[in-house]
Amino acid sequence: MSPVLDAVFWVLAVISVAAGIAVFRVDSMARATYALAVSFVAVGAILLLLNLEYIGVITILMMVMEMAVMAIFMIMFMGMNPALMPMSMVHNKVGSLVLALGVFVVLAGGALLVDWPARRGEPAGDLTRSLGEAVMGSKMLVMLTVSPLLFATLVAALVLATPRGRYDRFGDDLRAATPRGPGEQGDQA
Amino acid sequence: MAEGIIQVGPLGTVTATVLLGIVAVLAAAFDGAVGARLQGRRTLSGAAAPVWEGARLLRQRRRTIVAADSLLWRIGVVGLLVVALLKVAVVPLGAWTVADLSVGVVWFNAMDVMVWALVWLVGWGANSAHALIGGYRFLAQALSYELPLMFALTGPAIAAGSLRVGDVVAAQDELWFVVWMPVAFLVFCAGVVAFSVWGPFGAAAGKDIAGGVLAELSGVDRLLLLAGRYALLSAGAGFAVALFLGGGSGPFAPSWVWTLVKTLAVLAALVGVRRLLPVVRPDRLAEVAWIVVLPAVLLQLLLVSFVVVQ
Amino acid sequence: MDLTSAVARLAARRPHVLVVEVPGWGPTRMTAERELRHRGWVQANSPAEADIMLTCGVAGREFSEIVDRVWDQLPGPRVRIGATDPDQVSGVLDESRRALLDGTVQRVDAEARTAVAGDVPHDPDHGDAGHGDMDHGDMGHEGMDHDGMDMPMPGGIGLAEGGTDRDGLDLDVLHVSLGPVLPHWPAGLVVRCSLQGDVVTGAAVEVLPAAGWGPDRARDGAGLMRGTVRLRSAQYCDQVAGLLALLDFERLSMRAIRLRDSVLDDAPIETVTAEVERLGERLRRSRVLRWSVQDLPGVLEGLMALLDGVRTALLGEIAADTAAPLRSPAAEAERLEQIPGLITGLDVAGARLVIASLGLDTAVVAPEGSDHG
Amino acid sequence: MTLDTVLVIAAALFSVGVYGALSQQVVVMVMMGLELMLNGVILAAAGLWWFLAPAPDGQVLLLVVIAAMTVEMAMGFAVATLLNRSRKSDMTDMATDLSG
Repeated sequence: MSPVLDAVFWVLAVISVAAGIAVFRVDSMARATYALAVSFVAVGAILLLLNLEYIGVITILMMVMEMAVMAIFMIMFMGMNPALMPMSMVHNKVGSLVLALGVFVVLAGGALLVDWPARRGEPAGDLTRSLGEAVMGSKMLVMLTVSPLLFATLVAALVLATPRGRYDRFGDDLRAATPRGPGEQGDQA
Repeated sequence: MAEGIIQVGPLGTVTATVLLGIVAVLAAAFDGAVGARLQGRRTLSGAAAPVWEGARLLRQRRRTIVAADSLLWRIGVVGLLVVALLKVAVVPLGAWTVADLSVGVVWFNAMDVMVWALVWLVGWGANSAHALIGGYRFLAQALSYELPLMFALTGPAIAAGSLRVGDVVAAQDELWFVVWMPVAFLVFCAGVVAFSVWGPFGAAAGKDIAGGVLAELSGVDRLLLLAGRYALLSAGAGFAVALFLGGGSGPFAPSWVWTLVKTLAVLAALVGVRRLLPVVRPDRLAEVAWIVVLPAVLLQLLLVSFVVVQ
Repeated sequence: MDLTSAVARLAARRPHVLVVEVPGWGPTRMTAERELRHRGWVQANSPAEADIMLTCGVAGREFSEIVDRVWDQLPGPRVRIGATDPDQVSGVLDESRRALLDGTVQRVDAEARTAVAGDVPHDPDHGDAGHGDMDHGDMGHEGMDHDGMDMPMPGGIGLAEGGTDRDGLDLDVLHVSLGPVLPHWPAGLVVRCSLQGDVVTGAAVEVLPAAGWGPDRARDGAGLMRGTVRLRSAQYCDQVAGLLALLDFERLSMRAIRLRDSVLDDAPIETVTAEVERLGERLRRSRVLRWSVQDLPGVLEGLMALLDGVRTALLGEIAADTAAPLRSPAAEAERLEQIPGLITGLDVAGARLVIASLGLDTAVVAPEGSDHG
Repeated sequence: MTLDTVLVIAAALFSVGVYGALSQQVVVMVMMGLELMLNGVILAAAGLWWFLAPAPDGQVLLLVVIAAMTVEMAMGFAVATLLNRSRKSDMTDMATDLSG
């Protein structure tokens, strides 16, 4: 590893952890959400350093998208002004802090103390292609399980979050020309 | 590394930046010229608009607004230009490219998702109702255009069997992808217009909300955002050329000339569409995007997959 | 120093002008718009964008206060001008450009502003009425004072409160004033909306009066327009253009604007009616237009009715009826009262289109201190 | 950049996430804590994969973690919406009982 890349790694590492801490320290919900997005982007960039190009870019893509949506939910549901307002919405701060530190000591200690085995095997020439072949070949079963799971999630989330079905919107025989908006006349019927 | 693609060093990055700037200014000049014609003034006076507007915004002061989240606001304002530059990094100019990533197509996609966050931040940071509504509108619109756009990007990648932009260009030696992927091409172009907050997909900066995300911007901030919009359009046009229009292939002239010529042609069409179509409200867009456009792109992908397997 | 003045000269080639219309001064505003178009200047959408603020007409007390606050939002270098008669427009615009280039004037203005900003720490009401920044006026936030937290409010801005909404999510309510300074908006109209997200959940309507009757009103106040019916026709045409501009349908809105200007320029009636015919045909044929307002009942019909008004008013001219009656103030007040019912439940975009399709004429609202209701 | 450093960074991210998930009162903030924990998991998995056994199959695990994150977020948003609708509350403390 060249010194330049090493420096890049450390910068990204510091950014990712600092942004992660900022999530629970800043006063604004928008800032908290986007701090998390920065943390993800930094980790995605570290993945790029580890030659995981596809996974790294996908992480950035998905997480930025997710945080953009999350910001809306934060502002919608937090019972607080989304402006730059000092906020403290924590319970059991000390206990959580102690526990989190404990987790860190155990994990980091483990990482440093364990005698990691030597590297086995060499990475494939084109990692993205090899990933595609794994997904479509030997590990197909994994993806076959993941996709119905994702679909089930979509359906379940919609069922949970939507109070009204399509019959409420399009009438008893689904015949209404335009869907009724929520809260409009006849909605409760 | 793909055959025939040369990665250029730091100097190339500077060249790419300058080139993007020139193309973006040309786009602004073209838009000004079209506008002037439409208003019945001399075309040339409209074409000079970017110079006058640039000078005007450089002279104008920036605003400070009570309780604005300046940090996030400024990130959003500067971010669009940065994202456009990062997009251009994977667009080949003839045989040269700044970064020939093995996942160039996904990289482009990741960068246009960044626009989600940035436009919303511009709307959010200003602490103004009109700007915030603009930000919300953009996210609502993004939920409609992003999925069709992703699938439209997938088409050329499947046909070329690679996510590397250089490979995609090389795979079009015999036949440009636009010929047998017209739906994907059109959807991609619509996606470019949409993530540039432009024309029919410019509801986030609509006149009805006093300019929306632009409402509170003045001076350099406004200049950066407007430039960012044109730069995004330019980057999108360049990528459309690489993905669907055979990159630099063409007779007589060197390939970089062809890339530029094609890019400018696509860009002119994207810029011009603004005057031709009314703005599409995001709630109207959602229905069409999910019920008509998305299945159409999926059918296109099915066709592409069939051809590739054959 | 030379560079600065060179930049300034370039900048002043294409200034952006925020045009504020006071009820009753429609013709002045239309003339100003035409003048801007001929010069290649740009009409600003918001005060932040503008270099020049042009007030057409004499605003009443409340309106003036709002215009003052909007003026504060111009970033500068800035020039404030006014016109009360169409003939003045060209002159004041020339003058404003000179003032925009005048380094001394601008420096004095900038220094005065810094001084004021130093004296008054923060104006929490920062331009809320002007073009609808958030109205943070609702300070009653008892609900948030749980756990004895006494939170400082940044910039003296209170918290938004939740309220029942159509999705049952108890979203925050924002109080936003639409108007009176907003592009393509009826002069002086203020719609105070409660917004959740961008959905209007409640509205109250008001027209901010002028300080006197506009020049296009007969001096006897009997509801007659001065001069020809051309102004009336042009006004309809202006409203068609405004609605199309809200849709950002520039090719067609520009056609309507050119039509409006030709009406004002005393073009022959046959030419005008022929163009109205063609434009109407074009609008009727436009499927994309029909589709984009499909979910808003009455908008397309309103647009067609306005276009029809252009011709009907001109036919009055053929009948040598030089004084076309204005709408009666009572009828106009009734239409204003309908607005909250029409826009509640729509999003802001829909609400704007619906209001524009009504073709309101706020000029009939009596000015301050007049006896005419 | 060695395996040790990557793992320490991942552990730090994970611990910050643990702190957030335990201490925050608001459902969406708890979700952010969980996300941060998974962020650490991704980094650790990537590090282990690259430095120990860079076989092609290992990347599939990362895809699965990302998919898990998506599922977590989608369900989290749905539950937050439901809670907000039924209780007018987004606090975890107020959703400890099982009654609707």
